[in-house]
Amino acid sequence: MKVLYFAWLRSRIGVGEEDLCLPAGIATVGELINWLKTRSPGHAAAFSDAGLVRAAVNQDYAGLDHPLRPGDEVAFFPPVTGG
Amino acid sequence: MKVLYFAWLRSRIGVGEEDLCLPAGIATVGELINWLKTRSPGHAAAFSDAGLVRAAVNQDYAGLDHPLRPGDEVAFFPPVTGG
Amino acid sequence: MTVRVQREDFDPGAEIAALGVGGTEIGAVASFVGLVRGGTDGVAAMTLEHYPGMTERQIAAMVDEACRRWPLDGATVIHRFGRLTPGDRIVFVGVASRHRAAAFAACEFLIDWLKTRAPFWKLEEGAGTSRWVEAKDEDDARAKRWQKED
Amino acid sequence: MTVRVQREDFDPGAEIAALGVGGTEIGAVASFVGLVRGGTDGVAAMTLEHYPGMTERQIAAMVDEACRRWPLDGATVIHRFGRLTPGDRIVFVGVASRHRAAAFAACEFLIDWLKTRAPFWKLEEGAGTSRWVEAKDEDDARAKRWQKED
Repeated sequence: MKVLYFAWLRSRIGVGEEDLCLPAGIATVGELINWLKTRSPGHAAAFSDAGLVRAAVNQDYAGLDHPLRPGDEVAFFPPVTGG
Repeated sequence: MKVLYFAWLRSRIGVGEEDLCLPAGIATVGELINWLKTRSPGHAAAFSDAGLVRAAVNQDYAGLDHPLRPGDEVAFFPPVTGG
Repeated sequence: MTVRVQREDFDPGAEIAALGVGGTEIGAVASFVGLVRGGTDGVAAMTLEHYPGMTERQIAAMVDEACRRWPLDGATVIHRFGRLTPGDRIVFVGVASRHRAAAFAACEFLIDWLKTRAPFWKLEEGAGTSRWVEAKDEDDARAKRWQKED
Repeated sequence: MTVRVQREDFDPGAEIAALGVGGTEIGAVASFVGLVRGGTDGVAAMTLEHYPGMTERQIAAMVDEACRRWPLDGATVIHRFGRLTPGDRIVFVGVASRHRAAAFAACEFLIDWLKTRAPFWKLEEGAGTSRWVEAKDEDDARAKRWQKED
Protein backbone atom coordinates (compact mmCIF):
# COMPACT_ATOMS: atom_id res chain seq x y z
CA MET A 1 0.00 0.00 0.00
CA LYS A 2 1.25 3.47 -0.92
CA VAL A 3 1.24 5.92 2.00
CA LEU A 4 2.03 9.61 1.48
CA TYR A 5 2.99 12.30 3.99
CA PHE A 6 2.85 16.08 3.50
CA ALA A 7 4.05 19.25 5.28
CA TRP A 8 5.25 18.69 8.85
CA LEU A 9 4.20 15.02 8.85
CA ARG A 10 6.70 14.50 6.03
CA SER A 11 9.38 16.47 7.91
CA ARG A 12 8.92 14.42 11.10
CA ILE A 13 8.76 11.03 9.37
CA GLY A 14 11.65 11.91 7.06
CA VAL A 15 10.12 10.66 3.82
CA GLY A 16 7.21 11.77 1.67
CA GLU A 17 6.16 8.31 0.54
CA GLU A 18 6.33 4.72 1.75
CA ASP A 19 5.35 1.47 0.03
CA LEU A 20 4.18 -0.72 2.87
CA CYS A 21 3.09 -4.32 3.34
CA LEU A 22 0.42 -4.09 6.00
CA PRO A 23 0.10 -6.91 8.52
CA ALA A 24 -3.24 -8.69 8.72
CA GLY A 25 -5.97 -7.02 10.75
CA ILE A 26 -5.51 -3.46 9.54
CA ALA A 27 -8.83 -2.65 7.94
CA THR A 28 -9.34 1.08 8.56
CA VAL A 29 -7.47 4.40 8.46
CA GLY A 30 -7.46 4.53 12.26
CA GLU A 31 -5.91 1.07 12.54
CA LEU A 32 -3.28 2.06 9.96
CA ILE A 33 -2.35 5.13 12.05
CA ASN A 34 -1.97 3.01 15.19
CA TRP A 35 0.33 0.62 13.32
CA LEU A 36 2.35 3.44 11.67
CA LYS A 37 3.02 4.98 15.11
CA THR A 38 4.98 1.84 16.05
CA ARG A 39 7.31 2.04 13.05
CA SER A 40 9.72 4.77 14.27
CA PRO A 41 10.01 7.65 16.76
CA GLY A 42 9.43 9.99 13.78
CA HIS A 43 6.17 8.24 12.94
CA ALA A 44 5.15 8.37 16.60
CA ALA A 45 5.88 12.12 16.72
CA ALA A 46 4.00 12.77 13.47
CA PHE A 47 0.86 11.04 14.75
CA SER A 48 1.15 12.06 18.41
CA ASP A 49 -1.80 14.47 18.18
CA ALA A 50 -4.46 12.76 16.07
CA GLY A 51 -6.55 15.94 16.11
CA LEU A 52 -3.96 17.69 13.93
CA VAL A 53 -3.84 14.99 11.25
CA ARG A 54 -6.12 14.73 8.22
CA ALA A 55 -6.34 11.61 6.02
CA ALA A 56 -7.25 10.97 2.39
CA VAL A 57 -7.92 7.63 0.70
CA ASN A 58 -7.58 7.63 -3.08
CA GLN A 59 -7.37 11.44 -3.00
CA ASP A 60 -10.64 11.97 -1.15
CA TYR A 61 -10.90 13.04 2.49
CA ALA A 62 -11.47 10.03 4.77
CA GLY A 63 -12.30 9.58 8.46
CA LEU A 64 -10.63 7.19 10.93
CA ASP A 65 -13.19 4.46 10.28
CA HIS A 66 -12.79 4.60 6.50
CA PRO A 67 -12.10 1.04 5.22
CA LEU A 68 -8.85 0.22 3.44
CA ARG A 69 -8.50 -2.08 0.45
CA PRO A 70 -5.44 -3.43 -1.38
CA GLY A 71 -4.10 -0.90 -3.86
CA ASP A 72 -5.48 2.16 -2.03
CA GLU A 73 -3.41 5.36 -1.96
CA VAL A 74 -3.49 6.74 1.59
CA ALA A 75 -2.20 10.19 2.55
CA PHE A 76 -1.73 11.99 5.87
CA PHE A 77 -1.28 15.73 6.28
CA PRO A 78 -2.09 18.69 8.54
CA PRO A 79 -5.13 20.92 8.02
CA VAL A 80 -4.64 22.70 4.70
CA THR A 81 -3.40 26.31 4.40
CA GLY A 82 -3.62 27.18 0.72
CA GLY A 83 -5.53 29.95 -1.00
CA MET B 1 -31.27 78.67 -12.84
CA LYS B 2 -29.79 75.80 -14.85
CA VAL B 3 -32.14 72.82 -15.19
CA LEU B 4 -30.96 69.56 -16.78
CA TYR B 5 -32.97 66.64 -18.15
CA PHE B 6 -31.73 63.13 -18.86
CA ALA B 7 -32.92 59.95 -20.63
CA TRP B 8 -36.64 59.96 -21.50
CA LEU B 9 -37.27 63.24 -19.68
CA ARG B 10 -34.86 64.85 -22.17
CA SER B 11 -36.58 63.10 -25.10
CA ARG B 12 -40.02 64.25 -24.03
CA ILE B 13 -39.01 67.84 -23.26
CA GLY B 14 -36.88 68.07 -26.38
CA VAL B 15 -33.82 69.67 -24.80
CA GLY B 16 -31.22 68.49 -22.28
CA GLU B 17 -30.72 71.83 -20.59
CA GLU B 18 -32.63 75.03 -19.92
CA ASP B 19 -31.52 78.31 -18.37
CA LEU B 20 -34.60 79.56 -16.63
CA CYS B 21 -35.69 82.69 -14.77
CA LEU B 22 -37.97 81.37 -12.08
CA PRO B 23 -40.96 83.45 -11.02
CA ALA B 24 -41.20 84.45 -7.37
CA GLY B 25 -42.59 81.87 -4.97
CA ILE B 26 -40.72 78.81 -6.23
CA ALA B 27 -38.68 77.74 -3.24
CA THR B 28 -38.48 73.93 -3.51
CA VAL B 29 -37.90 71.15 -6.03
CA GLY B 30 -41.59 70.22 -5.87
CA GLU B 31 -42.68 73.78 -6.62
CA LEU B 32 -40.23 73.90 -9.54
CA ILE B 33 -41.75 70.69 -11.00
CA ASN B 34 -45.27 72.14 -10.76
CA TRP B 35 -44.16 75.26 -12.62
CA LEU B 36 -42.17 73.32 -15.26
CA LYS B 37 -45.27 71.23 -16.07
CA THR B 38 -47.02 74.40 -17.25
CA ARG B 39 -44.28 75.35 -19.74
CA SER B 40 -45.16 72.95 -22.60
CA PRO B 41 -47.01 69.71 -23.38
CA GLY B 42 -43.58 68.01 -23.45
CA HIS B 43 -42.80 69.21 -19.95
CA ALA B 44 -46.24 68.10 -18.80
CA ALA B 45 -45.66 64.65 -20.30
CA ALA B 46 -42.19 64.35 -18.75
CA PHE B 47 -43.48 65.09 -15.26
CA SER B 48 -46.89 63.39 -15.58
CA ASP B 49 -45.90 60.55 -13.24
CA ALA B 50 -43.94 62.11 -10.38
CA GLY B 51 -43.11 58.66 -9.01
CA LEU B 52 -40.89 57.99 -12.03
CA VAL B 53 -38.83 61.16 -11.70
CA ARG B 54 -35.71 61.62 -9.58
CA ALA B 55 -34.17 65.01 -8.80
CA ALA B 56 -30.69 66.24 -7.96
CA VAL B 57 -29.66 69.65 -6.69
CA ASN B 58 -26.02 70.56 -7.21
CA GLN B 59 -25.34 66.94 -8.20
CA ASP B 60 -26.71 65.35 -5.04
CA TYR B 61 -30.02 63.52 -4.83
CA ALA B 62 -32.79 65.75 -3.52
CA GLY B 63 -36.40 65.25 -2.44
CA LEU B 64 -39.45 67.30 -3.41
CA ASP B 65 -39.12 69.55 -0.37
CA HIS B 66 -35.44 70.33 -0.99
CA PRO B 67 -34.98 74.14 -0.97
CA LEU B 68 -33.72 75.95 -4.06
CA ARG B 69 -31.30 78.86 -4.06
CA PRO B 70 -30.11 81.17 -6.85
CA GLY B 71 -27.32 79.57 -8.84
CA ASP B 72 -28.34 75.98 -8.03
CA GLU B 73 -27.95 73.32 -10.73
CA VAL B 74 -31.12 71.21 -10.76
CA ALA B 75 -31.48 67.95 -12.70
CA PHE B 76 -34.41 65.63 -13.40
CA PHE B 77 -34.09 62.03 -14.62
CA PRO B 78 -35.63 58.55 -14.36
CA PRO B 79 -34.38 55.92 -11.88
CA VAL B 80 -30.81 55.04 -12.91
CA THR B 81 -29.92 51.92 -14.92
CA GLY B 82 -26.12 51.81 -15.08
CA GLY B 83 -23.71 49.16 -13.92
CA MET C 1 -8.70 55.38 -4.81
CA THR C 2 -9.42 55.71 -8.54
CA VAL C 3 -12.69 56.75 -10.21
CA ARG C 4 -12.92 57.03 -13.98
CA VAL C 5 -15.95 57.69 -16.20
CA GLN C 6 -14.92 57.21 -19.80
CA ARG C 7 -15.99 56.29 -23.31
CA GLU C 8 -12.95 54.03 -23.91
CA ASP C 9 -12.62 50.39 -22.92
CA PHE C 10 -10.47 49.45 -19.90
CA ASP C 11 -8.07 46.62 -19.07
CA PRO C 12 -9.21 44.60 -16.00
CA GLY C 13 -5.80 42.89 -15.71
CA ALA C 14 -3.94 46.20 -15.55
CA GLU C 15 -6.40 47.54 -12.95
CA ILE C 16 -6.07 44.44 -10.77
CA ALA C 17 -2.26 44.60 -11.03
CA ALA C 18 -2.29 48.28 -10.03
CA LEU C 19 -4.46 47.48 -6.99
CA GLY C 20 -2.07 44.73 -5.89
CA VAL C 21 1.01 46.93 -5.72
CA GLY C 22 -0.35 49.16 -2.97
CA GLY C 23 1.81 47.46 -0.34
CA THR C 24 2.88 44.01 0.80
CA GLU C 25 0.04 43.96 3.35
CA ILE C 26 -2.50 43.38 0.56
CA GLY C 27 -3.62 39.77 0.50
CA ALA C 28 -6.80 39.99 -1.56
CA VAL C 29 -8.07 41.77 -4.67
CA ALA C 30 -11.75 41.16 -5.41
CA SER C 31 -13.08 42.51 -8.67
CA PHE C 32 -16.13 42.67 -10.86
CA VAL C 33 -16.52 43.22 -14.59
CA GLY C 34 -19.97 43.97 -15.99
CA LEU C 35 -20.62 43.10 -19.65
CA VAL C 36 -23.35 44.04 -22.14
CA ARG C 37 -25.69 41.08 -22.52
CA GLY C 38 -27.30 40.27 -25.85
CA GLY C 39 -30.57 39.26 -24.27
CA THR C 40 -33.24 36.97 -25.63
CA ASP C 41 -35.03 39.94 -27.17
CA GLY C 42 -32.12 40.46 -29.55
CA VAL C 43 -30.59 43.69 -28.30
CA ALA C 44 -28.12 44.83 -30.95
CA ALA C 45 -26.53 47.69 -29.02
CA MET C 46 -27.09 50.14 -26.20
CA THR C 47 -26.13 53.71 -25.52
CA LEU C 48 -25.22 54.68 -21.98
CA GLU C 49 -26.06 58.28 -21.16
CA HIS C 50 -24.79 59.84 -17.94
CA TYR C 51 -24.73 63.08 -15.98
CA PRO C 52 -21.16 64.37 -16.24
CA GLY C 53 -19.98 65.73 -12.92
CA MET C 54 -22.69 64.13 -10.79
CA THR C 55 -21.54 60.67 -11.90
CA GLU C 56 -17.97 61.17 -10.70
CA ARG C 57 -19.21 62.88 -7.52
CA GLN C 58 -21.63 60.06 -6.62
CA ILE C 59 -19.11 57.31 -7.35
CA ALA C 60 -16.43 59.06 -5.30
CA ALA C 61 -18.88 59.33 -2.40
CA MET C 62 -19.61 55.57 -2.66
CA VAL C 63 -15.90 54.77 -2.59
CA ASP C 64 -15.43 57.01 0.46
CA GLU C 65 -18.30 55.22 2.18
CA ALA C 66 -16.77 51.81 1.36
CA CYS C 67 -13.46 52.97 2.88
CA ARG C 68 -15.28 53.98 6.05
CA ARG C 69 -17.04 50.62 6.33
CA TRP C 70 -14.15 48.24 5.55
CA PRO C 71 -10.37 48.30 6.01
CA LEU C 72 -9.38 48.78 2.36
CA ASP C 73 -5.97 49.32 0.79
CA GLY C 74 -7.30 50.44 -2.59
CA ALA C 75 -10.44 50.72 -4.69
CA THR C 76 -10.99 51.37 -8.39
CA VAL C 77 -14.27 52.08 -10.15
CA ILE C 78 -14.43 52.58 -13.92
CA HIS C 79 -17.72 53.08 -15.75
CA ARG C 80 -18.07 53.54 -19.48
CA PHE C 81 -20.61 55.64 -21.37
CA GLY C 82 -21.54 55.86 -25.05
CA ARG C 83 -22.54 53.15 -27.50
CA LEU C 84 -21.76 49.55 -26.55
CA THR C 85 -22.55 46.20 -28.13
CA PRO C 86 -23.12 42.73 -26.58
CA GLY C 87 -19.94 41.37 -25.02
CA ASP C 88 -18.48 44.85 -24.39
CA ARG C 89 -17.25 45.69 -20.89
CA ILE C 90 -19.37 48.35 -19.13
CA VAL C 91 -18.06 48.60 -15.59
CA PHE C 92 -15.09 47.58 -13.45
CA VAL C 93 -15.01 47.51 -9.66
CA GLY C 94 -11.85 46.34 -7.91
CA VAL C 95 -11.02 46.39 -4.21
CA ALA C 96 -7.76 45.54 -2.43
CA SER C 97 -7.61 44.60 1.22
CA ARG C 98 -5.58 42.66 3.73
CA HIS C 99 -8.34 40.05 3.95
CA ARG C 100 -10.72 38.66 1.40
CA ALA C 101 -13.96 39.12 3.38
CA ALA C 102 -13.55 42.91 3.34
CA ALA C 103 -12.53 42.90 -0.34
CA PHE C 104 -15.59 40.90 -1.41
CA ALA C 105 -18.03 42.86 0.76
CA ALA C 106 -16.77 46.26 -0.44
CA CYS C 107 -16.76 45.11 -4.07
CA GLU C 108 -20.40 43.95 -3.89
CA PHE C 109 -21.38 47.09 -1.98
CA LEU C 110 -19.87 49.29 -4.71
CA ILE C 111 -21.52 47.53 -7.65
CA ASP C 112 -24.89 47.40 -5.84
CA TRP C 113 -24.67 51.13 -5.13
CA LEU C 114 -23.50 51.93 -8.66
CA LYS C 115 -26.58 50.19 -10.02
CA THR C 116 -28.94 52.29 -7.93
CA ARG C 117 -27.14 55.62 -7.30
CA ALA C 118 -24.79 56.41 -10.21
CA PRO C 119 -26.63 58.56 -12.80
CA PHE C 120 -26.43 56.36 -15.90
CA TRP C 121 -29.29 55.41 -18.21
CA LYS C 122 -29.33 52.68 -20.83
CA LEU C 123 -31.02 53.16 -24.19
CA GLU C 124 -31.34 49.77 -25.89
CA GLU C 125 -31.49 49.35 -29.67
CA GLY C 126 -33.05 46.30 -31.25
CA ALA C 127 -35.24 45.38 -34.22
CA GLY C 128 -35.31 48.94 -35.55
CA THR C 129 -36.53 50.59 -32.37
CA SER C 130 -34.97 51.88 -29.19
CA ARG C 131 -36.22 51.95 -25.63
CA TRP C 132 -35.01 53.24 -22.26
CA VAL C 133 -34.27 50.38 -19.90
CA GLU C 134 -36.35 50.45 -16.72
CA ALA C 135 -34.76 50.24 -13.29
CA LYS C 136 -35.09 46.87 -11.55
CA ASP C 137 -36.72 46.38 -8.16
CA GLU C 138 -34.20 43.58 -7.65
CA ASP C 139 -31.33 46.10 -7.83
CA ASP C 140 -33.02 48.32 -5.26
CA ALA C 141 -33.45 45.33 -2.98
CA ARG C 142 -29.79 44.39 -3.29
CA ALA C 143 -28.67 47.95 -2.54
CA LYS C 144 -30.94 48.12 0.52
CA ARG C 145 -28.99 45.24 2.09
CA TRP C 146 -26.20 47.75 2.79
CA GLN C 147 -28.34 50.37 4.52
CA LYS C 148 -27.31 50.93 8.08
CA GLU C 149 -29.76 51.02 10.93
CA ASP C 150 -29.11 54.45 12.36
CA MET D 1 -14.60 25.15 -16.54
CA THR D 2 -10.83 25.47 -16.09
CA VAL D 3 -8.68 24.18 -13.21
CA ARG D 4 -4.92 24.66 -13.22
CA VAL D 5 -2.33 23.90 -10.53
CA GLN D 6 0.98 25.34 -11.62
CA ARG D 7 4.33 26.76 -10.55
CA GLU D 8 4.16 29.65 -13.06
CA ASP D 9 2.43 32.99 -12.55
CA PHE D 10 -0.90 33.68 -14.27
CA ASP D 11 -2.52 36.69 -15.96
CA PRO D 12 -5.79 37.76 -14.28
CA GLY D 13 -6.76 39.98 -17.19
CA ALA D 14 -6.42 37.16 -19.72
CA GLU D 15 -8.45 34.83 -17.47
CA ILE D 16 -11.22 37.39 -17.02
CA ALA D 17 -11.31 38.05 -20.77
CA ALA D 18 -11.54 34.31 -21.47
CA LEU D 19 -14.46 33.98 -19.03
CA GLY D 20 -16.31 36.85 -20.72
CA VAL D 21 -16.33 35.32 -24.20
CA GLY D 22 -18.44 32.31 -23.20
CA GLY D 23 -21.55 33.80 -24.80
CA THR D 24 -23.46 37.05 -25.04
CA GLU D 25 -25.69 35.99 -22.13
CA ILE D 26 -22.83 36.65 -19.67
CA GLY D 27 -23.38 39.89 -17.80
CA ALA D 28 -21.02 39.48 -14.86
CA VAL D 29 -17.52 38.21 -14.17
CA ALA D 30 -16.55 38.22 -10.48
CA SER D 31 -12.97 37.37 -9.65
CA PHE D 32 -10.52 37.07 -6.81
CA VAL D 33 -6.74 37.26 -6.75
CA GLY D 34 -4.88 36.15 -3.62
CA LEU D 35 -1.44 37.64 -2.99
CA VAL D 36 1.43 36.73 -0.65
CA ARG D 37 1.43 39.17 2.25
CA GLY D 38 4.68 40.33 3.83
CA GLY D 39 3.25 40.27 7.29
CA THR D 40 4.33 42.24 10.32
CA ASP D 41 6.61 39.38 11.35
CA GLY D 42 8.76 39.97 8.28
CA VAL D 43 8.06 36.91 6.17
CA ALA D 44 10.64 36.90 3.38
CA ALA D 45 9.19 34.08 1.31
CA MET D 46 6.96 31.02 1.47
CA THR D 47 6.92 27.66 -0.23
CA LEU D 48 3.57 26.16 -1.13
CA GLU D 49 3.57 22.35 -1.06
CA HIS D 50 0.63 20.44 -2.49
CA TYR D 51 -0.63 16.91 -3.13
CA PRO D 52 -0.47 16.46 -6.92
CA GLY D 53 -3.54 14.67 -8.18
CA MET D 54 -5.68 15.20 -5.09
CA THR D 55 -5.39 18.98 -5.51
CA GLU D 56 -6.81 18.97 -9.03
CA ARG D 57 -9.44 16.41 -8.04
CA GLN D 58 -10.65 18.41 -5.03
CA ILE D 59 -10.73 21.71 -6.92
CA ALA D 60 -12.64 20.14 -9.83
CA ALA D 61 -15.18 18.76 -7.32
CA MET D 62 -15.61 22.26 -5.81
CA VAL D 63 -16.18 23.77 -9.25
CA ASP D 64 -18.75 21.06 -10.04
CA GLU D 65 -20.52 21.83 -6.78
CA ALA D 66 -20.54 25.57 -7.56
CA CYS D 67 -22.11 24.80 -10.96
CA ARG D 68 -24.82 22.78 -9.26
CA ARG D 69 -25.61 25.58 -6.80
CA TRP D 70 -25.59 28.60 -9.12
CA PRO D 71 -26.39 29.22 -12.81
CA LEU D 72 -22.83 29.74 -14.07
CA ASP D 73 -21.52 30.26 -17.59
CA GLY D 74 -17.89 29.64 -16.70
CA ALA D 75 -15.48 29.20 -13.80
CA THR D 76 -11.69 29.26 -13.61
CA VAL D 77 -9.51 28.29 -10.65
CA ILE D 78 -5.72 28.60 -10.80
CA HIS D 79 -3.53 27.85 -7.78
CA ARG D 80 0.25 28.14 -7.74
CA PHE D 81 2.74 26.04 -5.79
CA GLY D 82 6.46 26.41 -5.14
CA ARG D 83 8.40 29.34 -3.69
CA LEU D 84 6.68 32.73 -3.63
CA THR D 85 7.63 36.11 -2.19
CA PRO D 86 5.48 38.98 -0.83
CA GLY D 87 3.36 40.58 -3.55
CA ASP D 88 3.32 37.43 -5.69
CA ARG D 89 -0.02 36.12 -6.91
CA ILE D 90 -1.02 32.76 -5.33
CA VAL D 91 -4.55 32.03 -6.48
CA PHE D 92 -7.12 33.15 -9.04
CA VAL D 93 -10.83 32.40 -8.91
CA GLY D 94 -13.07 33.78 -11.64
CA VAL D 95 -16.76 33.11 -12.27
CA ALA D 96 -18.98 34.19 -15.17
CA SER D 97 -22.75 34.32 -14.93
CA ARG D 98 -25.78 36.02 -16.35
CA HIS D 99 -26.24 37.93 -13.09
CA ARG D 100 -23.82 39.35 -10.60
CA ALA D 101 -25.35 37.83 -7.45
CA ALA D 102 -24.57 34.29 -8.66
CA ALA D 103 -21.08 35.31 -9.83
CA PHE D 104 -20.15 36.84 -6.47
CA ALA D 105 -21.62 33.99 -4.41
CA ALA D 106 -19.90 31.27 -6.45
CA CYS D 107 -16.58 33.15 -6.38
CA GLU D 108 -16.66 33.49 -2.59
CA PHE D 109 -17.79 29.87 -2.20
CA LEU D 110 -14.84 28.66 -4.29
CA ILE D 111 -12.18 30.66 -2.44
CA ASP D 112 -13.64 29.69 0.95
CA TRP D 113 -13.61 26.02 -0.04
CA LEU D 114 -10.12 26.25 -1.54
CA LYS D 115 -8.84 27.58 1.77
CA THR D 116 -10.23 24.65 3.71
CA ARG D 117 -10.36 21.69 1.27
CA ALA D 118 -7.59 22.03 -1.33
CA PRO D 119 -4.46 20.16 -0.14
CA PHE D 120 -1.90 22.99 -0.03
CA TRP D 121 0.46 23.80 2.85
CA LYS D 122 2.46 26.97 3.36
CA LEU D 123 6.00 26.90 4.73
CA GLU D 124 7.01 30.45 5.70
CA GLU D 125 10.62 31.63 5.74
CA GLY D 126 11.69 34.59 7.85
CA ALA D 127 14.62 35.66 10.03
CA GLY D 128 16.64 32.54 9.24
CA THR D 129 13.98 30.02 10.24
CA SER D 130 10.99 28.39 8.60
CA ARG D 131 7.65 27.29 9.99
CA TRP D 132 4.51 25.60 8.70
CA VAL D 133 1.55 27.97 8.72
CA GLU D 134 -1.32 26.79 10.90
CA ALA D 135 -4.87 26.58 9.58
CA LYS D 136 -7.20 29.36 10.73
CA ASP D 137 -10.45 28.78 12.60
CA GLU D 138 -11.75 31.86 10.77
CA ASP D 139 -11.33 30.07 7.42
CA ASP D 140 -13.24 27.04 8.72
CA ALA D 141 -16.02 29.32 9.90
CA ARG D 142 -16.26 31.04 6.52
CA ALA D 143 -16.38 27.69 4.69
CA LYS D 144 -19.12 26.40 7.02
CA ARG D 145 -21.42 29.20 5.82
CA TRP D 146 -21.85 27.22 2.59
CA GLN D 147 -22.79 23.89 4.19
CA LYS D 148 -26.24 22.78 3.25
CA GLU D 149 -28.76 21.53 5.76
CA ASP D 150 -29.60 18.10 4.38
